[in-house]
Amino acid sequence: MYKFKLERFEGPLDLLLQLIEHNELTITDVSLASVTEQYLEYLDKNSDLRPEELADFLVVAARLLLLKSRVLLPQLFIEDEEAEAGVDLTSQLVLYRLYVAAGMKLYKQYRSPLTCFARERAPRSTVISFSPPPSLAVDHLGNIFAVIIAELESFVRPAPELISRTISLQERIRAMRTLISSAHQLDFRQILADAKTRVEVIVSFLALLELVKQRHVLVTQDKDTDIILITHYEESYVTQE
Amino acid sequence: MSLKNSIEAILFVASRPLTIKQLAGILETEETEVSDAVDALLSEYNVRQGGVQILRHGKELQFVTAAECGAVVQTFLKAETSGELTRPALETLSIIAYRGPIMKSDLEKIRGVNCSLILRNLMMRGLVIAEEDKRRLVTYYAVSSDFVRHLGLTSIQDLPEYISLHNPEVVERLLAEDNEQQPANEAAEHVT
Amino acid sequence: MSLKNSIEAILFVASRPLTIKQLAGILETEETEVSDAVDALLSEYNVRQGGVQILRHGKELQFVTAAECGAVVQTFLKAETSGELTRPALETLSIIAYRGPIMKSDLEKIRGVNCSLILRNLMMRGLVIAEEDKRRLVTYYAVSSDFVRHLGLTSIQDLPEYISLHNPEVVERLLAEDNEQQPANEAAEHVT
Repeated sequence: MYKFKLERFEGPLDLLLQLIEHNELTITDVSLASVTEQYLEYLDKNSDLRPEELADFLVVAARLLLLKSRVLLPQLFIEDEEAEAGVDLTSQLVLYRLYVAAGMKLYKQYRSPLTCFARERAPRSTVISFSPPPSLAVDHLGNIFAVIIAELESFVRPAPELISRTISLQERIRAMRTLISSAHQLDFRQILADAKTRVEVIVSFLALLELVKQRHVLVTQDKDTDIILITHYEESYVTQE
Repeated sequence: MSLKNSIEAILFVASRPLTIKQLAGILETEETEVSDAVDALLSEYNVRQGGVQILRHGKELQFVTAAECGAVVQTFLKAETSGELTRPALETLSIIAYRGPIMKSDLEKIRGVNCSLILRNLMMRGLVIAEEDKRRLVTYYAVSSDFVRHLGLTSIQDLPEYISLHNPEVVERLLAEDNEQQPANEAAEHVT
Repeated sequence: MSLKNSIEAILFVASRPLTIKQLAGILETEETEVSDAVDALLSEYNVRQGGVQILRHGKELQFVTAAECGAVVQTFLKAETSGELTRPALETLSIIAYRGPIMKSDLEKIRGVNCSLILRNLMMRGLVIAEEDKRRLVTYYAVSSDFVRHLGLTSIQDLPEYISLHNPEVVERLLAEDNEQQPANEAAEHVT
């Protein structure tokens, strides 16, 4: 398989777009599904992504996995769920591409000598005459600066919530993969047990579907108990085909 | 002394963008009257197509030189060429230019990434401005008059393909057409 | 691109009167041609009788506001440099007071928006002064001694809470953070 050259991407959509273009595909659900693996591979190899960055990449990873499973197992999805989960990644990417292309033209126009110049005020007309604001009191300045500092606090400090959420999401995708490839047999409920959010449930489920697709695991459901069991796919099964 | 002439004179000496509200304040006149006079002034300049034009961006008005004279004026002023823009900056500016004024959340929906830092960066460079809608407690982002000027435009609506890239409904239709050309694909239901 | 428009654009941005000879030099054109174009331009402005006119004084040409608008222009210029400060201007002034002397880039990092116009206005009002560090080719901004005196202080350090507000940790961190990323300003933008 051709190794996609790993660069720094501006964001998940940029990465997706470049994967699509690199594979000479048009933007469709099917083509997006087909580059899912390459996308995940990029995430795996770039563990140095900052938490803020990673969160955005992971959200799209989850949407990609969902989209892929919809392509593979359309019978599992009804219209409502698609809309709810916001999986319309294809439309978003088409829209995004429109603005990326427009941006390229914008840049040419921005750098071209066709510029409108504003009039700079004549230096000699700017006679400096001291005119302080009439009602400014001395402690007013400190109060204003204190407000600015307070606002900076929220901007400069990283949001701990975001970081923990990102880590848990990333860990879940990774954990699912290793867990299933190492364990002999697993109860799917175990995996879902400590999923804290709906996104985590979705991600877990999607990671599972992905592994089924890649023939890493076999999923069976007990008719009476409804328990979903995950078994490692034996070599023997593969050769039977 | 006509109101139109007064507005013209003030815009000339201001050498920075002024809003109709500011003009009305200085001239102690109703905003609607100022607005009418501004419209008349703009259409005069539009018809004339001279070396000086009036840029109108959002609420702001500013006298600028015509884009066609850009090279000559640049040489005369020994002005530097417009600065570099990185890809994320360009991407963000393009969306804001075509769809602005736009909320941060809508911008993020299109870009698929958190845009707080890039917005701050673009605002520091004076390329983007934030406007607060105080009633609705929402902040909208738009490109600055300076950026419009650097594009050699007197109105952001003069951008190529402005209508199709600004109007979501038309964009949606374009997307639908785009997808029709790819039969294997399930049509995009809606544009986010 | 017409010669007449180019002349108009250059006269407009020039902050000083220009002669036909100078214009011919800038535009690399024969003086007779420039002279003809100037005549055409002047008659256009004469016919129009707008708020802006071109004054011909001896050999010199210059854009001026119409005499009838003189009073209004004076009012505007005076209003611009007197009265209360806007909130953004007050913010800028307070940062310069407590953090100064400060570079424009640091000031903008703290405020998160471009401060060029505000700085110009504060300087015109004599509240802020620019000091150039010629060795490092950087300009620092500080409040003027007039302003310090106006506040009733003998030194800016006498401002209330000066010690704690002069270098709050969060500001230090913000500026340090950005400086780390300085070699590639893109780094900050890559995050988004």
